[in-house]
Amino acid sequence: MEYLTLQNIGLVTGFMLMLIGLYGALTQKNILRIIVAFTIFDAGLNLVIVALSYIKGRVAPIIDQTTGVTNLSEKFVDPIPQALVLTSIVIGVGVTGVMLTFALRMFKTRHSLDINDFKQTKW
Amino acid sequence: MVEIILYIAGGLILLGMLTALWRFVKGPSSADRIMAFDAMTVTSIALIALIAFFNNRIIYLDVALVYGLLSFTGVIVIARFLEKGL
Amino acid sequence: MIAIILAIVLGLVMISMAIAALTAYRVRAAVLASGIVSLIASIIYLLLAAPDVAMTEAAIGSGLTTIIFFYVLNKIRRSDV
Amino acid sequence: MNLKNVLQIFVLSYLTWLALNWSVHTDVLVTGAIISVLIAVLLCSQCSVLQEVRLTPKSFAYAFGFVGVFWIELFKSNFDVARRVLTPSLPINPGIVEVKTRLKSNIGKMLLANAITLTPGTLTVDILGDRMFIHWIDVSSTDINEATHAIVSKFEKYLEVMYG
Amino acid sequence: MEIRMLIGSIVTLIGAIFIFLGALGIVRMPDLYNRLQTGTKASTLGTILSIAGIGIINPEWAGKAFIIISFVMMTNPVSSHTLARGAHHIGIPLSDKTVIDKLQEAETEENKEDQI
Amino acid sequence: MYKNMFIILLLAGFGLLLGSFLLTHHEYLSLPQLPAYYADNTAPEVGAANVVTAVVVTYRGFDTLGEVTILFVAASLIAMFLKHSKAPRHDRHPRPSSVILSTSQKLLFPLIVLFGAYVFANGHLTPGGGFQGGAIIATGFLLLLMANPQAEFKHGLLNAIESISGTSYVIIGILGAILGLGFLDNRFISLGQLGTLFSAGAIPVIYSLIGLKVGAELSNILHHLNEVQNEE
Repeated sequence: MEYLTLQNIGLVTGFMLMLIGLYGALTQKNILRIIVAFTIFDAGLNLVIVALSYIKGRVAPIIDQTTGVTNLSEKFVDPIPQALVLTSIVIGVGVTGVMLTFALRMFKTRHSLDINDFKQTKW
Repeated sequence: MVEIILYIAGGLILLGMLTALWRFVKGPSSADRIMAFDAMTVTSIALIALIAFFNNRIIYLDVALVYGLLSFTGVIVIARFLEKGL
Repeated sequence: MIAIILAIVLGLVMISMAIAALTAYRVRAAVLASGIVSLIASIIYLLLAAPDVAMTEAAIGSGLTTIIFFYVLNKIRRSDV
Repeated sequence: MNLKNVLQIFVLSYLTWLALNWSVHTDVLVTGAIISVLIAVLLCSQCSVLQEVRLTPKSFAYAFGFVGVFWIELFKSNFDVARRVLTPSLPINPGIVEVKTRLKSNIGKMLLANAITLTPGTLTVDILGDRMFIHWIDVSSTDINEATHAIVSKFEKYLEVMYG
Repeated sequence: MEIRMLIGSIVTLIGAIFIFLGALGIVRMPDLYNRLQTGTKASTLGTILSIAGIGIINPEWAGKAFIIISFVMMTNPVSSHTLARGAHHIGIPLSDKTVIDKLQEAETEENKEDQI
Repeated sequence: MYKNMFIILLLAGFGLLLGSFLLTHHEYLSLPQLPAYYADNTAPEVGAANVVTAVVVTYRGFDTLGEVTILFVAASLIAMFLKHSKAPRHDRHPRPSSVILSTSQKLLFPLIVLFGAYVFANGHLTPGGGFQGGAIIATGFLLLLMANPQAEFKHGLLNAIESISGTSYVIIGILGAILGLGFLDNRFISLGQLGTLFSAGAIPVIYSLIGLKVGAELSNILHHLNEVQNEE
């Protein structure tokens, strides 16, 4: 029962999402489905990092009337992983956009979405 | 007393979300799935407001505000995709 | 305690939606399922006391990523897309 | 670049800004004024929609009447639909009917369609000119005039004064 | 004080009940248009009532709650309308109980005029 | 066959790694040294109420600069990939939108842009900031494209907003280095009182510039994607 904390639930969910996403990226044939699996992997990774920063009974690192201004290091959760994940999500959408346009370009040249049709190194 | 009523409300909202999820899994056409997605986003606004109340932080309501203003664009994009209007 | 039950239910939904995204017949259903994964992830971020990340996930992960996917799917009209 | 239009967009944005911040400090007022002016001046060509609003005392009174009627209808039809959902035999009688509207302006049509859509039981499917096609969960009449009377007219008489 | 909080929580509970009924409608109704009617609309009213209840419990939150309610009421009908229009255009079927479909007739009339 | 075995082995190994991590890790009971420093000293040193914003903009400002650069590179790559598959406007025949959508777009567009401005101007007080605000502005732009897919937009305006805000961001960083204590330091403007809109020195200015830049970049991506030839 002592294993049933919010942090462990977040970690287990994130790990499961990462495994599912990795499995999908390795086994799918369709390029678009591979990209979907990548986004799922991304979501799981972000969830793991945020869950690692959580400390039981503490509040979000934003000062307002309910927190006061003293002894903040004993009230707040870790802010650094949150800042990292914030940047990671924004970069994730950029990378997804690049992958998708690349897939679109490949479809326009070959009229196929199967990853096995793109084995040549020069096209 | 107030908290117990709100717990029951939260349970009902979660149950509603799961019911909408059933339509998402089953939905015969894409439009049904999109509708279930829309219902889940609208429902999650209420869930976020309840979480904000239990944590006693007004700043959490900003997240609900984002969902309230932006969730409809996703539905519009998919609807226009279906009718080939993109 | 309530938060833990909520997190367990939402986590189970997330995992089942991720599996559904891999097994769906059409790509558009897979994209919608991954959108639901993002939607529920943002609620879990709120439970984990990270409202900044929740807002980013709401605006970008659940909104813009799905939108860009559908823009590209619009240009690739096939029977299985 | 119409001055009335710019002023209306400015007032709309400024009120929204004040409600979002929910404080009247000097810095909030100044920043809101700057941002609202930028939005109104730079983007006003995209949003010239409020010009059709009539700004008379009568239209304000009718706006309150519209909101009141709308909320009453919302609750009434919600309980009606809840009863239908809970009945095991599912007593529905759906269909798409055609109604006519007398409203001319675009924003009036939009508000009418949104009010119809937000009340459960009726859903605007399409608009072609002044013909509106409405999905109705309990079709009591397929005639245009009777359907118009049953669905549209209770909102229309308020909107007609506000927008013409 | 106590009375106000009780009223607020009961309003939230009514909203939650509406959300649940709307979700039930999504599962039970026979075709897409009826599901849109019961599901999305009832969920919208339920969300509005829930947020209004939260705003009644904490009066300092009333401004934000009002903004959320007005945004939801402005945006939600637009997406429902667009979805219904698109679905009718690509020919998602209506249920067997349907009495009449005037829009179909209007579209076929237009197509005839085009052909002539 | 060998490939499947390899995949299964890889997944099993990865799963074992994650599982052993899960069993051996211990939850922190107090913050480590660096986060504790940030949590205690953000209010007196930087003046921001949101510690995450202080970390993103000031303490780890270089990372944010790099991130904005990555987003810029991504937008340029997308423009380069799609350069040859653009279609002239009269070749695309999207179904026109209804009166309701186009009218409500005109009503909602200023409100969405205003909400984006609220999110990035209040980044140091509430959750949110430049990236979220930029995404919201891009969504408003998307609504414009939805209501009228054939509309003519000037690429020049978006590019100008992007480059001007990017240059100003770097200039403010250098100003911080000259007048303050280091690159991207926010204390060359007075800090003000904690919790008001004009506080935290240069953080609101920097985050507004980031918001404009991110919004222009994401809008640019959407616009490029909109112009590609439709497949029949």
